[in-house]
Amino acid sequence: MMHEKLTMAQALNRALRDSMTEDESVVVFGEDVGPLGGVFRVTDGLSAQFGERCFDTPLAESGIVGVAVGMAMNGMRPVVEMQFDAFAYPAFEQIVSHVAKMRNRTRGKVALPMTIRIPYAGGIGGVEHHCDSSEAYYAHTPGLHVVAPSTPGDAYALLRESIASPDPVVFLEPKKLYWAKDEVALGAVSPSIGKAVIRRPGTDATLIAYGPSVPVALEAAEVADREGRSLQVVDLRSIVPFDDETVCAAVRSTGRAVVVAEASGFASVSSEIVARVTERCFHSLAAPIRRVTGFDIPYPPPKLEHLHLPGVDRVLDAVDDLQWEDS
Amino acid sequence: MMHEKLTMAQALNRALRDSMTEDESVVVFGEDVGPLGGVFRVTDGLSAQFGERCFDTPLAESGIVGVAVGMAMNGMRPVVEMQFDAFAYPAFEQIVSHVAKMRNRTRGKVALPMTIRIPYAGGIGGVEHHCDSSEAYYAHTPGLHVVAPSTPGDAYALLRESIASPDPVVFLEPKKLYWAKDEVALGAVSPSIGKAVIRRPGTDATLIAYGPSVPVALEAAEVADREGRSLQVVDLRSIVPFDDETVCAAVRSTGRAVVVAEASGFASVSSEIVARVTERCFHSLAAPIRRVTGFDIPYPPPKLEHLHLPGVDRVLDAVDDLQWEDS
Amino acid sequence: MTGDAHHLLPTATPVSLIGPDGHPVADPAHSLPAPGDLRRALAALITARRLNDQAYALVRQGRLAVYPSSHGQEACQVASAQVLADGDWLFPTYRDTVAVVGRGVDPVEALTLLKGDWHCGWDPYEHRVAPHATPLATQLPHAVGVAHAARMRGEPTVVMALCGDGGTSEGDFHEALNFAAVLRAPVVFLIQNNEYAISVPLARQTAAPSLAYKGIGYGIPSERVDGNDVAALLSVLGSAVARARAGEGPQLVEAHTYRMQAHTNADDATRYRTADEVEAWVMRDPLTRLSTFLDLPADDMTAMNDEAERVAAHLRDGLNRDVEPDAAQLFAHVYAAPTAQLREQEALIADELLRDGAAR
Amino acid sequence: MTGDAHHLLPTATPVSLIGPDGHPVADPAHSLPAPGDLRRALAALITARRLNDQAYALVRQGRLAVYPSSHGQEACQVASAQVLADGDWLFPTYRDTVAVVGRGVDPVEALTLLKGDWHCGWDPYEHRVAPHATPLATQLPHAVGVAHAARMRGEPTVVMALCGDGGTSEGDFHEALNFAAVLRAPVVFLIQNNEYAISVPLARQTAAPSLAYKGIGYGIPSERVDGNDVAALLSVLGSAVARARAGEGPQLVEAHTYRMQAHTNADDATRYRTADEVEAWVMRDPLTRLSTFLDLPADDMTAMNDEAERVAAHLRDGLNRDVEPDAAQLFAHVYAAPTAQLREQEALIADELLRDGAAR
Ligand SMILES: Cc1ncc(C[n+]2csc(CCOP(=O)(O)OP(=O)(O)O)c2C)c(N)n1
Ligand SMILES: Cc1ncc(C[n+]2csc(CCOP(=O)(O)OP(=O)(O)O)c2C)c(N)n1
Ligand SMILES: [Mg+2]
Ligand SMILES: [Mg+2]
Repeated sequence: MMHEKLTMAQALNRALRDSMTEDESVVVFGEDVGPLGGVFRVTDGLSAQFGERCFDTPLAESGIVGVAVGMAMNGMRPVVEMQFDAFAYPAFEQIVSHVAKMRNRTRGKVALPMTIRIPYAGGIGGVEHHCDSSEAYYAHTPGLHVVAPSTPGDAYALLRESIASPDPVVFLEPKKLYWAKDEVALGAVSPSIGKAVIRRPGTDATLIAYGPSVPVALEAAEVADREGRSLQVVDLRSIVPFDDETVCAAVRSTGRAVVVAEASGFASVSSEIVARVTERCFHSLAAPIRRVTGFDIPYPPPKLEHLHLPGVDRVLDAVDDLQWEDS
Repeated sequence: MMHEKLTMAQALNRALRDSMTEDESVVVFGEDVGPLGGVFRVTDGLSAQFGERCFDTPLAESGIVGVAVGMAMNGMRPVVEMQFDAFAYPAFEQIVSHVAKMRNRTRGKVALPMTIRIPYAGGIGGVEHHCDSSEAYYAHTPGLHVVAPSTPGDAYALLRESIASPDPVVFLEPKKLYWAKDEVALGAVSPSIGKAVIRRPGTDATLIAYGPSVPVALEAAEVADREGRSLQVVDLRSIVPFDDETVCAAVRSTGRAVVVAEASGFASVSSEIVARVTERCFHSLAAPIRRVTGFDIPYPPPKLEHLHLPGVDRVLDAVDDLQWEDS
Repeated sequence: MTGDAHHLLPTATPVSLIGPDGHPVADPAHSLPAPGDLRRALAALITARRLNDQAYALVRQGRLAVYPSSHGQEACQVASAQVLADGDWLFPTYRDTVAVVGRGVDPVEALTLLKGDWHCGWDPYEHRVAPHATPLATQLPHAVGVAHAARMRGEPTVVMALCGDGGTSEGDFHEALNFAAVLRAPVVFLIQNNEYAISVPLARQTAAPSLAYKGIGYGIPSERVDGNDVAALLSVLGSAVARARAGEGPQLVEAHTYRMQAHTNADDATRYRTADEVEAWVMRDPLTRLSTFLDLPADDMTAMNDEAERVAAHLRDGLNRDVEPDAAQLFAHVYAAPTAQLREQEALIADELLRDGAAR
Repeated sequence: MTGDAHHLLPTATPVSLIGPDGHPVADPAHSLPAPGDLRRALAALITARRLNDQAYALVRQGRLAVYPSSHGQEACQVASAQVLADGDWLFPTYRDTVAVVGRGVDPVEALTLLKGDWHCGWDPYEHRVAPHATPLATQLPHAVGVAHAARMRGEPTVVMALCGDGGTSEGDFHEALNFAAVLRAPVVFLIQNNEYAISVPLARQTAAPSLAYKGIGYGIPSERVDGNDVAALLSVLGSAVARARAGEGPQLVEAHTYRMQAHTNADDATRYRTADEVEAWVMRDPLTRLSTFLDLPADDMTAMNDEAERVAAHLRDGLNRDVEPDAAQLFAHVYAAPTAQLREQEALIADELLRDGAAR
């Protein structure tokens, strides 16, 4: 296995390149993914290398996803890019009513091996519609897999696995982590869809996070450590399927937990995590699980986003709130 | 105040008629809402009575909602009908990116007093795309109010209040209750958006439900009563804003709770209810709150829907599971 | 690039080759299909009409939950299937049972959705017929994708994509035509303009001179055809398929027809149209028109009617058979392999059914 | 209803009244606007160009987060604002700062979004300018709704709805034009075809003879105009507005222009187009063309330049002033009155800020 130090954007690019090289049926398309290489350069060089297997489309997200459905029905493995989170909403009907349901509709006859890449979430000073954390919409929809990497290594592995998957995957790329650099294991990948990972061991409480919130959780754990509290950090990686086993074992081991996520909290993935972990670990819990999430407001303008996003202090406040006997 | 015995469909029709009579700016439009009176006859007679204030549109849901946004910007109070739950998805971008955000975008300068009526949920033997419980998508989106009546009386009151509201309301009409008949108080209505109501008193456990699940919860309580267990039933009526006060007081009074909802459970309104009630009532709970929801599957075909929908037995099983000391 | 724009426009009146009276109509650009093709079409029309009638009867008997009839539109559906080669694809709407059956799908399988047993009753790959799409116009981008995939692999596949007049108002109609044109995908878009979208008449659906005038806005050549004239349909759709197969890109055809019955059995058409209006279309019936023209010997007609009866009987038998609902099906096809969560949920039902069984 | 369909088609070439060399061009259907109108347009063009330059400079200085320049397209934007009456509405895109300012909105307010202070900086009712829409084409149905509401009340309002070439591919473009046509809503749809949607050239956006050919598919009369010729724009848009106001329903205008700079400062245009291609358009600059034609005395030009400088200075000053971020704003406008939940969440931030303050 080869290792290389890559940014997350580069790791994703590499995953696309390696998948296209290995499998002729992989095609990449969307807005500006051709000569421009995508607004985040994730598809850089693909149209030069693969010709019409990576192509620019008209500006119409429902059309992009709908055409991908048809190509997937007919032997291809499309990987489409939605330029930004909120610009996937025009494709919502196609995603919910077809991408998620075609296999079930046809009793397994028609599979849709397709990947919908969505640069998502905030923290980059983007204006309205460029910062939505839209995972709940997809996670609530049966029939989709929903993943969100937090490291370049996971980005590579998860994207390769998503493209190879017989099921459609909504692939959420935390924009603010595109430029984060790390060692990436290239080549054959071991399965990580459906598998959460413990990013940091800890004994006092468990922080549960995914995508852009993992670095926040890790930093909070670092600070807590200095203050004498040992926080465990679980990175879900995969929202659907959800890894109950790893998450519940982690929470049982500490008896306290905080969920950290950028999305508005109401009826969200965070709600689900609190609900299902509480259902399963009730008697191991010393305190109710707390959520640190974006507020129930539209994503704020750049100058105010720092107030909205779950930050280290807010996470630590929530940890402090977990009814410690000594406090 | 006048009272009349009406079906829910008639009560909704009456609410539209009374609102249009009272306020010139109320307009009703959508697919087949004119001469046909809507596929559920909720707009029956309105085009005859109000002329062009109730009109059929081209078949395009994004256009319908988008045009309503413009009319609401310009002094009207549009009430639009999406013909069925899944047929509102083409309008998702308009709903999420504009309906929900216009007021905030303009710092309160542009309000959107509009109501999006959606016949929703299952239980009527409808084919695919006609039975979705889509409330989570809207409830997760800040800026929308989301309500779902369970009685003709509430249907009338909530719809009149929604139309009069300065905020956009997603108005979910449980299809299977359209023909349920009950006494309706007509005329001036007292506020019920944001207010849950105790439908049945009880002391042993609390059932929390809304829309189509309320009758199921009531029936379960009835059966339980015969078996010697006293179940309280809370009808949310309003999902957003959520009535924490009433719900938490109810749960605290019994110490046990089951949430009943048709929608798939994952990352749903049910998850939110479990999460927030647990956060707030943790030490009053004798057992983790249980959810009885639709499974995490696409809505099944008519012949199988009875297996999917939360029924009385499944609710009672969940109640039995609430770690009763005597069992 | 605008010099030859006008060739993309349709003719001012729909192409017709056999008039309502059954007499041939001269057309400068189209000739009558071969007699064998017309005979095949007549047989299919007779079966189609019988199928529509049978399905309606089955609704009344409670064997079908709902049926959107294509009575009056059978010519469009018969022709759209007949012009395709085996390797081609058909993308139907919910009203296109006749076209689906025309591709070789068993009528019982074709009506599985409307019976309530499952969402799609046939294997889409067996006859290359997509599951019929309920959300309007959403099947059109799929059709483009199937065509584009085939073209990338150098296969000669053509895709026939059906859509109603109402469906043309949806954004997906627009996006699909545009993608097809830009990708030069071999798709024939056939609009069955039956003058209504449930209760909404064409005049409230569009202010265009006719729906075929939408083609030029995408750079797609467009034609109008009498949708009750199967000869004209075979000719116009046949050449459209040929052009698409030859690499000339997508084609748009608008067929002018009429929905003779209510939208579905659940609809009350008297609320929005008059009996007179419907009556006027009886004179233009696609079936009588072709049979008048062909004027076949009684024996031939009997054989065709017998075949139609056989198909109807098969449908009746098939739909009268009850399929045992199988709870496991709920969880088996959500993903390639059920998630842990789905396995838990399946166990819950299994346990319930076990206890139910024990209680019985 | 198809007899007079062809009047809905645009002319084969765009209308032009002043050529790239600054000389008048004869046109059978359009005459030159009055000299006063052209002078007003020139002044606006000069200010517009200055505004574009100033905004770009402010990006480099970090005072604006991002700026989508309309350098080269100023004529479209100036004309679209100038042809409107006070009671009319403008629906801009993110690239239409110049048009927004043309309606009377303070440039500082016009750039609030791009500065990052708030999503929309102006009161949409003050000058009847909608917040500029970021999700492409979504503003077009809003424009139709505003127009239809006005029409229902018998008001003479016309709505000018702007959109890019890329935006025409979205479903909402289609649905908006169709609704407008069916409702006969007084909307003028102006497509600024600047040949690119970020990196995607027109040829990958559409295979139509030109975007104006989309009109006929809705029954909307359509025109093509040279988008760098403000005289032609004033004439064509002026008559379109007049026809819409007279009750003739929606109008479609495609202006052929070019985006001289990158999509925004964040874009790298060298990846997808050549310097030569851009260079060729310098010759067609809307500003030099009109000033050559008008050939005003030096004093007049100085006055116009001074005014442009004044506006630029005002913009600079305004954007150099920092607005104190106010946490309460996050919760104040989500609903007419904050929910109990939002009050709780606001309290959380207030508490954090209090503790922060105490800690400092
Ligand atoms: C997206 C969507 N919106 C609404 C509906 C409900 N609906 C079913 S059929 C129909 C009318 C369709 O009319 P048309 O396209 O003309 O087809 P026809 O029924 O006449 O064959 C409507 C509104 C739907 N199926 N999908
Ligand atoms: C629905 C949607 N999808 C994608 C984007 C991202 N995006 C912003 S501008 C742009 C190109 C728009 O091109 P065009 O309509 O020609 O306008 P121009 O920028 O040339 O003025 C894209 C793809 C968006 N804003 N909205
Ligand atoms: Mg129709
Ligand atoms: Mg452009």
